[in-house]
Amino acid sequence: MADEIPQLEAIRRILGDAVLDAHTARGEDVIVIRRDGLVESFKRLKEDPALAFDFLSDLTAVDYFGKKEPRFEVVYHLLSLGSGRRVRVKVPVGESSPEVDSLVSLWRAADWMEREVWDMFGIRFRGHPDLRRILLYEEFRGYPLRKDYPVNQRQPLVPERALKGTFVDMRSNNKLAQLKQQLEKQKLAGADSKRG
Amino acid sequence: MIVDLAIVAVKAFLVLFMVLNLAGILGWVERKGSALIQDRIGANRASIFGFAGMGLVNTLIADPIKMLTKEDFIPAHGDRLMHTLAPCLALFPALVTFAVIPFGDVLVVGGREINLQVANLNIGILYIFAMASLSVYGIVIGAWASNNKFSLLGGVRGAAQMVSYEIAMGLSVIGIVIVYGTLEPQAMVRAQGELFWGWLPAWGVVRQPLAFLLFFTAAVAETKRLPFDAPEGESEIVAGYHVEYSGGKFLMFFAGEFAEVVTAAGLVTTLFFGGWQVPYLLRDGFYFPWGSVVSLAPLTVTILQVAAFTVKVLFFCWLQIILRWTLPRFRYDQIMRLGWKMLLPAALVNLFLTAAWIVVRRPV
Amino acid sequence: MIVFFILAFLTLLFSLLVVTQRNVVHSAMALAATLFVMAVLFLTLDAPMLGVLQILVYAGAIMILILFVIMLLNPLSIEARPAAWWMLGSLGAAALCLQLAALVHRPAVSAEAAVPASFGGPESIAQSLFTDFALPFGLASVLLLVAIIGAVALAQRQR
Amino acid sequence: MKAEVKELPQDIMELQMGPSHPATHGTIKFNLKLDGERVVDCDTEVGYLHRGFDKSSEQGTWTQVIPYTDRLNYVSPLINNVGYALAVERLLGVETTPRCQFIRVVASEISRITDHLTCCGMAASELGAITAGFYMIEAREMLMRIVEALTGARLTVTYVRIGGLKHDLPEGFAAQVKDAFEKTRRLLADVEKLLSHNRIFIDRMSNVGVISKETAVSYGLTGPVLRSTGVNYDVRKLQPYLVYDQMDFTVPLGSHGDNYDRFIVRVEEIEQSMRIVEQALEKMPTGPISIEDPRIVLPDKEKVYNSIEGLMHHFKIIMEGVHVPPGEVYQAVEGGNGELGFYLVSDGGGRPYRVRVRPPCFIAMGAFREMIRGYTVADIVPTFGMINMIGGECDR
Repeated sequence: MADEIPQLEAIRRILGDAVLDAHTARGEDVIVIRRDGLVESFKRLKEDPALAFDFLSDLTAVDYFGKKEPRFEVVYHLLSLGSGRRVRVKVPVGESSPEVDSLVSLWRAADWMEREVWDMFGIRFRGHPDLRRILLYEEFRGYPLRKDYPVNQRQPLVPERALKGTFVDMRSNNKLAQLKQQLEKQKLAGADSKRG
Repeated sequence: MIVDLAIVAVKAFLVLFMVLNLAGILGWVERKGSALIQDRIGANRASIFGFAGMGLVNTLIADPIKMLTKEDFIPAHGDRLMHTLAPCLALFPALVTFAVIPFGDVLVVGGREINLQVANLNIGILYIFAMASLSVYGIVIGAWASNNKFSLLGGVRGAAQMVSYEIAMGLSVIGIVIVYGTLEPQAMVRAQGELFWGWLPAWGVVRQPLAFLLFFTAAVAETKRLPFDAPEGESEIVAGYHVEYSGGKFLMFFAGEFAEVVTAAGLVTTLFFGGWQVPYLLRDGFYFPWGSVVSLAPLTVTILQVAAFTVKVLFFCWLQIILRWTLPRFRYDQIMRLGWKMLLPAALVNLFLTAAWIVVRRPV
Repeated sequence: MIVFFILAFLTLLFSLLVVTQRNVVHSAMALAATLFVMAVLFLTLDAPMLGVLQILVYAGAIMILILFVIMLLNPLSIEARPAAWWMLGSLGAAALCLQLAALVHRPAVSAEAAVPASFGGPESIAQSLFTDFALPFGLASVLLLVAIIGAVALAQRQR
Repeated sequence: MKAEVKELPQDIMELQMGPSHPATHGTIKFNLKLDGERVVDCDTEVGYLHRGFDKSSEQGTWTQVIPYTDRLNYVSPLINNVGYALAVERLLGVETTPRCQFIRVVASEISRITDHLTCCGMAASELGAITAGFYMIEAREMLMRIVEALTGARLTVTYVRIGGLKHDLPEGFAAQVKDAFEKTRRLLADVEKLLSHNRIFIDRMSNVGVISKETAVSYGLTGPVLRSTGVNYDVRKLQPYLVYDQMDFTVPLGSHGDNYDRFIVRVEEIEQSMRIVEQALEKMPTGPISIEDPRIVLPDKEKVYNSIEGLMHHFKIIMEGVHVPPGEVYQAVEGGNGELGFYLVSDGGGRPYRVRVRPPCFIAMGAFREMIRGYTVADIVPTFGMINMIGGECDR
């Protein structure tokens, strides 16, 4: 495990004590970093000229339910387009507060991938601009890729969602009438403010 | 009087019959033709006892039966009256335009002169444009009455496109009108029987090649077929203005489109390709430029002329089908750009040059 | 004569529909139909040029644009106009009726002038447009151009 | 009064394009906000084809995942097979035989050609150039027959096994490939005449869906979409797997990052892939197609029926699965649409603990909003078409 190659040494040097563990396994460099200051660590990995991991290849999570503590690991695969070096970055996340910082500010690819991890594992990403379920629907209960989610679990039926703008009856959508209503509202609002 | 009326009625019926059937046949030709172009077999199910040659006839019958027996669906929030009216409005102009297109010279039977043309209007060209301008109604009303956003988009696209291309089409024809000095289709066709330098038929395409290109492009755009099918754009806005149509009403839109193809072909033939004129064929036979003469009976000449007209029309129908299966679709704004920024100026330049040429040639 | 009466009746019917229909698109279509029937009326009066132009310009172009706007804005129910508008409208209608009655009363005007054979044909219309009425024609064109430029400018400012 | 009249009512039309729409093949929905025909905003909804690939994979043995991988990118299923098998083999710490590696290269590249042909053909026919689309589909059909001859199926191939292949190349395979490539090249020449130099097509494709180098990298785009911007990233070149380092091929690059460049990159890649297949077939070594390890590869039927060891191994692989030592691995291969990564975690048992796929087109769809904003509704068709979203892979 302690068999360090130059890349890992460089990472250790640059990230300092944010690195909990670094090793090479099956030809792949793996580092485990602290959850706090995550964005800062990734920023260094991305922007330090010696590392230049400018490409977020993959972002996912693994649930080590009953095998490891803390339970979750968020796994990032970074790639340096210039040299073709890869590194796997793992961030342990506990069950009590499944939250990590979002990387959307660094890589926009993180947007959808983080949404997927939220969808499947229920790990929240702080600072994500639009954290919604992505593959499943909003009414889905539970997080299916957690190991304690039974594979044959059935979901309750949900009523049809009244989506805004799905079917607009053009007759009710009378633009002139709308304009008039708006004006009336404004008038009312004006009257109210005067009174108040 | 009654005989005259009867003759007009027979002519009108004949033309209507021919156009509608040709539209139906084109439906089959398009399927088979596209299959030919694309290395496929194409429609081969409608056949009598496996005799594929009957496919044509059968498709003519099977298509309407299939369409007419389908459920006629009117969207819940659509406008029932307008929804029903729209397909009629789409089909009607395409059919009546053919009325002023001459398909033969004057035929003399028993001392009675029969003009092989349903209505001989002295302003036939204007009539054609008037009718063409009406065909927008079908699209706009159909799109609106469906109460569907996709069809609304299609309707807006269609209205803008057709109004724009009518202008280019009209201006390109004015050049031809100036050259012939008449608005009467029959007179135009007759004028195309002349010869340049004794051998070149003075067809419109020879006198006004640019006008032909502009007119043909605009005419294809008016039929709303590829590459100008942005109002339908089945992969973008599903089927555009007729997305909510089914059954008989869709059949009318469908037939209207093919009738427009036939009409466009008829117009191009009449205006630019000598209509019923056969090169060197005069009233009593062929007079070839090298001096030989083949005398023919008047009836044979008429038959030859009608046949020549039909062949030319079929050729241009086929050309439109080939175009449709070769080119990708324009984007809506590209269609507009082509119409306003290229066709319109080109038509104006053509018009100006033609007028200048006429003035120079014949000082008043 | 019978044809005339049928067409006149249709014209009146459709024009009444224009005013009475509550649905704007229906009234627009009724207006288009009115224009179309009037064009046929012109045809029966041996003025084919006028009839065809009526269809080409009014039914084919102007009505389409009106429909276009209606479709885009979709104002379906018409608000009730204040009584003053009704008063003005009826006054205008009454004035028009009076004028019409006066014309009908003195029908002798047109009968005197002999109608030339080419009357209402493309040549005579073009002749008068480009000689006698060249100035009004040009002025009208400029007016339309100004209107177009104004519309474009208004639309551009929205962006 | 005047102030009110000045403001023309101009509002945003919301249009829901999909999930059932002729252009959204693969089932996807765009919630569009339109200003006239211009796309102001586009919220892409995916997941209509979600069937729980990850979860299902955790239920079966390592080998039983292979059929699931067929259904990821079902337009190039062989690449998915190869990628998964490579990942498992790396976890096992074994390497397959040379012949197997060459055959895998051949299979992957044929799959890539079918992928690109489908993508380009569909995009063309959605732009109305149905004939060109049919030509490409015809070429694909020829290659599909090769795939069928090789694997016995057209889409659900399940050809690759952990440690080897299901069976060897069929007889006369090289001749069949040669014949098919000849026809494909002819058809592609036709397509080039019909499309690549067609003014309408160029107008529709170029300067549409433009994305810059930096944005593309930031969005994690890979494959033709990334290479169209000029970024030279191809897994086959950057981190050669199998025997790609022995092959002579170039990676076509675009420069504008628009749809036309993507189209051209794909068409060029078809030619490069054909070159790779031809080289691989030429260099094809003889020998076994699977490694000789009875703990990983099923023994021959003869051994199963005649020896107790054979029967035991067969039973163990079928019932318990291949025992993969604990650990994790990320194996990327160049899929039809970009970097197809398999991140596997093993807990030492016969079943995978976690199977994660990095789906290239899911990530590309994430950038779709960026690509389409400011363009028109009609531009959605080519832009979406050139991303080549495959529902099975995007939604898993």
